[in-house]
Amino acid sequence: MVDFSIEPGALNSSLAAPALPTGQPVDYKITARNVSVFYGEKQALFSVGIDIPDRSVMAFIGPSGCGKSTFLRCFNRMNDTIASARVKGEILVQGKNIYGPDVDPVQVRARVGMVFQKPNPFPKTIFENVAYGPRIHGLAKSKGDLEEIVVKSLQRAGLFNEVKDRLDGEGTGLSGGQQQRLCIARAIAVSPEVILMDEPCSALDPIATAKIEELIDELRENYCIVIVTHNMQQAARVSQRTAFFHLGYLVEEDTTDQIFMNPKDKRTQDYITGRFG
Amino acid sequence: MVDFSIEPGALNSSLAAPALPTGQPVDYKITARNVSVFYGEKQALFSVGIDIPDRSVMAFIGPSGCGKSTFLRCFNRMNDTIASARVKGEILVQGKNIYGPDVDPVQVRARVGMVFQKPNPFPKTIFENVAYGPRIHGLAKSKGDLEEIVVKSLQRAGLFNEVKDRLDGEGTGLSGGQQQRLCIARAIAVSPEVILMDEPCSALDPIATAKIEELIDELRENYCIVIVTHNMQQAARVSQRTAFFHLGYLVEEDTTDQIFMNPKDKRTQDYITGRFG
Amino acid sequence: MSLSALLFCLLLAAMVAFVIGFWRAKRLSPDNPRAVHSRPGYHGGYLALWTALPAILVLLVWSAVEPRFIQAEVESNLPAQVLEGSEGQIGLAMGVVRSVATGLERLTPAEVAAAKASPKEAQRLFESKGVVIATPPNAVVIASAEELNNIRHLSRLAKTAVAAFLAIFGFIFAFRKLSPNLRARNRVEQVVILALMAASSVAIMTTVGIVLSVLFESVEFFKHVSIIDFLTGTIWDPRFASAGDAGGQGQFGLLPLMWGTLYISIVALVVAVPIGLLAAIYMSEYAHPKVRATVKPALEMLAGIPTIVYGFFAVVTVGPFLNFVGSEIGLVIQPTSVLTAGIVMGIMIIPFVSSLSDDIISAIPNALREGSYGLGATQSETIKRVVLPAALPGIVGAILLAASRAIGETMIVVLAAGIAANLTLNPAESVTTITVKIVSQLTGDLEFNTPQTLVAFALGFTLFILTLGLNVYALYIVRKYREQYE
Amino acid sequence: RDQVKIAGSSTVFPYAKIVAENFAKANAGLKAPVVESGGSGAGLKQFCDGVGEDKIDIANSSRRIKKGEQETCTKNGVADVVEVKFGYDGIVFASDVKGAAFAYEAKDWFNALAPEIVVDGKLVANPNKTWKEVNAAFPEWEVVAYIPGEKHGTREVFEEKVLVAGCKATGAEKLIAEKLQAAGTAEDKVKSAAEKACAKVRKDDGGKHAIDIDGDYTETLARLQANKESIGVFGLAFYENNTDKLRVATVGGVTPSVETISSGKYPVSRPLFFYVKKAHVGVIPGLKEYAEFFVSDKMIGEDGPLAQYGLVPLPEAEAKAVRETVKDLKPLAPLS
Amino acid sequence: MSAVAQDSSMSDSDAAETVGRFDNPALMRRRRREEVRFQAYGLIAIALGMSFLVILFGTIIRDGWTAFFQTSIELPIKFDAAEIDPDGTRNANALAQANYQKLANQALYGQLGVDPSSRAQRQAANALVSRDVDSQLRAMVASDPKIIGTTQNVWVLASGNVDAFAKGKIDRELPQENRQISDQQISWIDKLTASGAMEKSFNTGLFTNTASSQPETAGLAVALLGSFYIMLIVVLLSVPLGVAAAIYLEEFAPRNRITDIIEVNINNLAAVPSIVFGLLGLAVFINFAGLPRSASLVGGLVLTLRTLPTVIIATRASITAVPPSIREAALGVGASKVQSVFHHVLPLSLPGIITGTIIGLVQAIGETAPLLMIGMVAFVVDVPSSPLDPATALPVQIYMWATEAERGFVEKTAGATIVLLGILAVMNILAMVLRKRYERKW
Ligand SMILES: Nc1ncnc2c1ncn2[C@@H]1O[C@H](COP(=O)(O)OP(=O)(O)OP(=O)(O)O)[C@@H](O)[C@H]1O
Ligand SMILES: Nc1ncnc2c1ncn2[C@@H]1O[C@H](COP(=O)(O)OP(=O)(O)OP(=O)(O)O)[C@@H](O)[C@H]1O
Ligand SMILES: [Mg+2]
Ligand SMILES: [Mg+2]
Repeated sequence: MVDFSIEPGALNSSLAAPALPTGQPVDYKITARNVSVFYGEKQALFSVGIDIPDRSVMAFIGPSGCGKSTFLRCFNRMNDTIASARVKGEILVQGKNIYGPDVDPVQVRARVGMVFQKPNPFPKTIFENVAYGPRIHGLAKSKGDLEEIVVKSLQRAGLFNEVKDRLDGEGTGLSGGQQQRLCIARAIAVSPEVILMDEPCSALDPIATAKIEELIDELRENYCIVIVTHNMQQAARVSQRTAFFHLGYLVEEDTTDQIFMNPKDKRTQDYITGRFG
Repeated sequence: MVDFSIEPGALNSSLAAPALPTGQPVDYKITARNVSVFYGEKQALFSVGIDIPDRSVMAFIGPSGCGKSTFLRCFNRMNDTIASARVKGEILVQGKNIYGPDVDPVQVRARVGMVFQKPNPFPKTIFENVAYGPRIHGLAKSKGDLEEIVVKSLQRAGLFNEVKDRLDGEGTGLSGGQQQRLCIARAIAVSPEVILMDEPCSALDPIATAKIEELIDELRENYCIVIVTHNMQQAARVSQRTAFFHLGYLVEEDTTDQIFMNPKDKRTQDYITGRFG
Repeated sequence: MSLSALLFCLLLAAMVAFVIGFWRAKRLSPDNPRAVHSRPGYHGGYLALWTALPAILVLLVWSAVEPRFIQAEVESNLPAQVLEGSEGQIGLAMGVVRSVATGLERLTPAEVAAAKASPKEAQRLFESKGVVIATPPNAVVIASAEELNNIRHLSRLAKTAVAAFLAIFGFIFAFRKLSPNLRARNRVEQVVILALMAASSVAIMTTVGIVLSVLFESVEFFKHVSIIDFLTGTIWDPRFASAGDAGGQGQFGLLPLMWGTLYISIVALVVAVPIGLLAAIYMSEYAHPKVRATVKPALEMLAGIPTIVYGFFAVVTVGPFLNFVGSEIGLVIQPTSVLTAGIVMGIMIIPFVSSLSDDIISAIPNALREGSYGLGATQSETIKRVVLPAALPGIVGAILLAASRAIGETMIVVLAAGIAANLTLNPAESVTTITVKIVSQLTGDLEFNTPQTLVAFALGFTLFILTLGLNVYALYIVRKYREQYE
Repeated sequence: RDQVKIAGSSTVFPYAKIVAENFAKANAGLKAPVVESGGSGAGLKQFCDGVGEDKIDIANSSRRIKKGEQETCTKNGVADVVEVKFGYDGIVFASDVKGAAFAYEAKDWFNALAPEIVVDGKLVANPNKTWKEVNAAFPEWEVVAYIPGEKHGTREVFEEKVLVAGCKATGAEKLIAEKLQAAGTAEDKVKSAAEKACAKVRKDDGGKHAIDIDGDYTETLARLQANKESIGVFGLAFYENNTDKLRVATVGGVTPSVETISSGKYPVSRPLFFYVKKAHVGVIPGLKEYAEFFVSDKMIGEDGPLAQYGLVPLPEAEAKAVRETVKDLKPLAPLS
Repeated sequence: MSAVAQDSSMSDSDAAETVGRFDNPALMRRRRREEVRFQAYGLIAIALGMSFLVILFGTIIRDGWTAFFQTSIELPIKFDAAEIDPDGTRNANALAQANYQKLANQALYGQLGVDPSSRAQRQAANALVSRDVDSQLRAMVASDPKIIGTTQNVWVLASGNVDAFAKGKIDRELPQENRQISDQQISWIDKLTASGAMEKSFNTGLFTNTASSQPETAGLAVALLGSFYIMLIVVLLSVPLGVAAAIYLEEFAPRNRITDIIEVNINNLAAVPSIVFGLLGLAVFINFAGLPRSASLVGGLVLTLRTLPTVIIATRASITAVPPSIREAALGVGASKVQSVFHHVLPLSLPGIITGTIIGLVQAIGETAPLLMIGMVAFVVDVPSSPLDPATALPVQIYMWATEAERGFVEKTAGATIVLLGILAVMNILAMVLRKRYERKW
């Protein structure tokens, strides 16, 4: 079997993820405390706590089925939509518990955007797919404005050139990777404060992936980004901090450098060196 | 921006994909001639021709939307199911044109299995998902037989341990990666002659990916495998031959070593070195 | 102003309020739309709702209560000998007063004077204005009518004032609340959801209404006939109360009717479900879109042919045909039989199965089909093993609807299955159903307050319970086999 | 309300329609009444529901109002009801026009349809399967008779004037009465109980000999045409409009017609009524006018459109009395 | 593996043991047969359904197409001033009271050479023209009093029996006593036909006339208008209410006992026989709310309640069919639940909603029984000017005509059914167009 692991030492040179500047008072955008999630009887997440700083990228890694998506979906109360799912604990976004009683989940979701694991474009035109968010949030003053937002979002998601002459074609008629980029464009079109991305690049080729990573890098300047990925290199490339999940537990969370070069937990180490399972 | 390209030179050492033995008379499993595909008016594939040897892995790479999935779906006449799609040209599987007039697409698909880009488990139990194929093809003589096939397929797809105590749970209740592995298990359960995989690992974590790659390696002994991937390392690791597509054209097709180390076309070179677009 | 004019004005006011709210919200934070919780449209909606909704509600209640109030007021001034009469008689008198009042309003002042002077002249004048009354109105009636007009006038004024007040107050109240933090969207959506809820409560109220409208008479019936005999009796023979003989009571055994109902419905479903379902499958999975586009609505026409036409079709065509077929193969098939009724009814309910199932099958995502094709399944295998199971809940719903229609159908059964209540297993014999008996007991020449007619209500009630049981069972089945895709 | 509202018997309905239509033509200022058809019972039920603008003014009925119904009426404040008998409806037996001729006596019907008949002085289960067995003069048709369903007023007349009469004629009634007496039925009830038993209709052979029809005569006609060797019961008016399809049978040697019925020669007929709510007269425009118009000679007279349609007119004396009743709005005395 | 020859060259059993299993020709043949059979079943089902439709339509049209034509007789009518307006005042009232029937009859006697002294002959001749001829002539005079004193050629309606005879519905070969038309009359009819004074023309009266006791003047105007009002009310009420209820139950209501009860309850309502809805309407709308009897408003309300369950059930079924990922996508960009439903779910389920609505409407437009209870099975002469006036409905008219004794009504019944089917066809075509616009696969 081919060895595809990344030597911890190699990371330093090839992956230039800048660590957070230390010494500064950290400004946490998201704080999760004691979050447990149940699907019916089955517990999928066990008492997870995490702090996610603003203007940075946090990567969630871990084997399939370990609860990354589940946890991610807690940040914008997306789990509310699954009838069997129950969330315990509290999650503060900008200091406010989004599971509090007087919180409007809709507003949470407007502020915390999401790109889903399976691309799910609306069965509408490409233009309408992207324009939908800005429309309902009233982000465009005029038709020209709206068009500008759509074009810009598509450009940033690296899709514009491919679809520019068929903006009124069906969004569902795109290729898998195009659909995923369309969903990304749709999410950033409303410029949320936090962007949750559930394996945004899994359907993308390297060039498109590079574009998305570039975008993430760019967005990081202003937003807080949480990304789930299976691609360790990607995690290393784009994130400042990384959290490793296993079987529903948050095993370790630290700066990306630390996690990849100096993991404290045996399981983390095993996972990133591919010696797992 | 982080550089994630693979240096052509580096491949030789880290990627141990064995090239086809030369000098032997090559036994082509699939031969495509002049294949063009149209979606309605729009042409998505332009006169592509290719030969795919038996007992080997062929990788399709190329930027998103270049027609990889489209071409792959020609091999088992999956494009028949899209009303607007039209295929021209001929594709021979085992010397017989599967687009010939007297060919039963059903039989083609039984011999040419497929794993789709988006996981699409049936809304049935996990067991039923895998047992479906063997059932309709009458591959199991008894209930015991069937169970054996299911378990074995799940094991080979690396999913069995995770789901062994809930085989009668819904297939749609699995995580994204689990669903994808379920689909792989489902496809190999009928042991087709050719297996087409459209980004089978895009939703998988490295360990699961490794398992699948191992599986591909193992299957190669007896089957012909065509895989679409965005992960160049993966292509390098698992395939013997690689085809590079761009904008609906087959740009270059050769042994994987050749493609990655010595690409003839400028576009191929640009793509694999990440200098594209 | 009249009620409709008032409502129209309120709607206008709501529109104005909407526009004002919209513009106001835009001003709240012109540069950063995110600083405002809700879109301007919602603010507009909020304002519009506050402006119009309370006023409309009050108006509706007022208008519902008003006639009774006015009636009481005018009634109290009617002459004593009228007031001594029964409620109905007072009502009749009021009817005359109302007609005269309408007439008076259409007259010119000069004519009014003339009318007051002479009752005969009044009648003639009214008739010339399109208000026909039976007898010349006397002075008392005209006085009452004038009073009625006065009160109505007053009430109308008051109504207008109240509505205007509420609209203005509501507008001001809501307008002062407009602010970036106002959760206008949530408020408006709450109203929307409330409205949705109210809509679904219509169904509940219908049920309550039905139960209430058959309950009392059913109870009355069970005073005559024991409920046990009714439920367990195997003979249906409610004798016609024969000449001058009031005690003509018969046997009210439900079982033959219930059996007939179920038997015919089952035969109908045996005809309709395979045909409908297979047609739906063919249309949605195999047929060319053009074929589908014509076949589907064509089949739907089957549901709209009046049932009496089906009934005569059964009597004139299907019955004799079956009889003929039966005699060819050595069976005695009566011209009116379970088979005749079942087959014709089955034809009628085909579209319930075919059209609804077709929609539901078409809605199953293609990815599922592809998954199955990819494994080498034939199209029919895919349909049978993947598509249909996924579509099952919807299909069961469609079949249930068809079954419901079959159980509730009357005209076809009257003509095609007969009205003789038999307890038989032989589909070639005639039976009858609960609905037939409901209709015939309700519409016949029978004396109306005897058990013979009251039983119709008891039957309606029983059928209600029967179908309720079936539906509970069906729900249970659907829950059990439900498959959720994606 | 400026329009008379009428409901009730479907037998009276066609007559009421003709009157309503002509009433509107004859009275320019008045609207044509709205006539509903839904059965005598249903009509009387609405009629007795009370007085008031929202209640109907006239109930059509193919039978006399019953005591219980009158009581309900009174209880609901419908105290004064004017009963108007405006004619007779003949009831005829007919088969397909190309079929055989029948000349019935009442006893033939009894022997064909009763569950038990007299054979050799004893009551036995009805053995007759064909008409020929009933009466040697009849053709060898299976006994299949479409008789009015129990919801029809016609059924009552059929039972009373045909079956019970036949029962008496064959002597079955006596045997039944004896049997009842032996079974311990009280002396005073024997007669009515025996009559009731006489009116029973056989149900053997899956009920194919006597088939109840709940629908209208069109249904009976349709069935007759589907099974040409059968007999149906019709109203005279219906028969007269369909002489090209139906062949009428004689009863007691008399052919049914307007003349034979009004003269009383043909035995099977029944009176038709309508009831007027007196409290509404003077309130609902046109009510009294309508009632008077209905019973005028122009309508129910021998040359009037109703007779043309098939109504058997009242004898002159009766007609005169009825006109009096309507004119004076003489209420119906409480029934006993 | 069976030894039967392999039927496909694809099955080169190069890759022996494991791979060759698909070439089990017996199984493959069976599956292929299965496929063919299954498709055939589908085709047969459609063929059956369509042939039922064709048979039904065929019989209806065969019986009913003649209803669209009507026999008229041309008579030279002398508008005798002495007869119409003996006083010469041209007073409208006097003109209205004149005996116009007599004018027509006299013209007829002249035309046919009838001996006016024979009562039997006169009656036989009178029976040729419709009794409605007086209204026709009266209307002519009223609109143009100048024709008094002139002789005009007027096409008057033939009586129902003559019409039926002319259309071959009464058999000429029957013995005279079994016919509604005597030999004498037949000879007259032949004579009129030969001279071109008797012709069939399109029957506009079928649409413009109101109820009548004579087949030749009976028309559908009241019924059409009544049905129109009813349908309008049903569409305006049952569609919004039904869709709203379905949305609430499917998307907003918590999943618990209560929603289960509501669900069962709605399914159950669909099974309640329609006459019971009539009872409900009688109790609630007429007795309690005090709405007038026989009014199309009440009919519309009752049928709304009747249609509601159908619309709700169909809508719910199609709402469930919308994949959850679409809802997630909408929520994910910050749409509220209400927005996600109204912007995405509802448009996607429109085809199903349209189907449900159409089936519900189609059912409602053919419903008779509940209307019986609320007084709409009635003889209504005046055209309703609002939904509060007495009216009937198309199926009711069909029902009433079906039970008429006169021969002329048989074809009228079928003719009215054709009209109803025409309306259904229009509704269905509309639905088809709408459905096509909103149908999507994903
Ligand atoms: N809707 C659901 N109902 C029941 N169980 C669920 C549901 N969604 C997820 N699970 C289970 O919860 C666990 C965590 O799932 P989750 O989707 O969070 O995994 P993940 O880390 O995102 O995996 P992947 O990388 O494969 O997407 C898994 O065991 C999964 O089977
Ligand atoms: N059903 C369809 N209808 C119309 N156009 C389509 C359809 N499917 C794919 N296309 C178009 O055909 C082209 C090739 O698509 P294809 O799915 O083969 O791309 P791909 O190489 O698989 O891309 P990816 O890596 O993103 O999956 C794209 O431009 C795509 O938009
Ligand atoms: Mg996941
Ligand atoms: Mg693809």
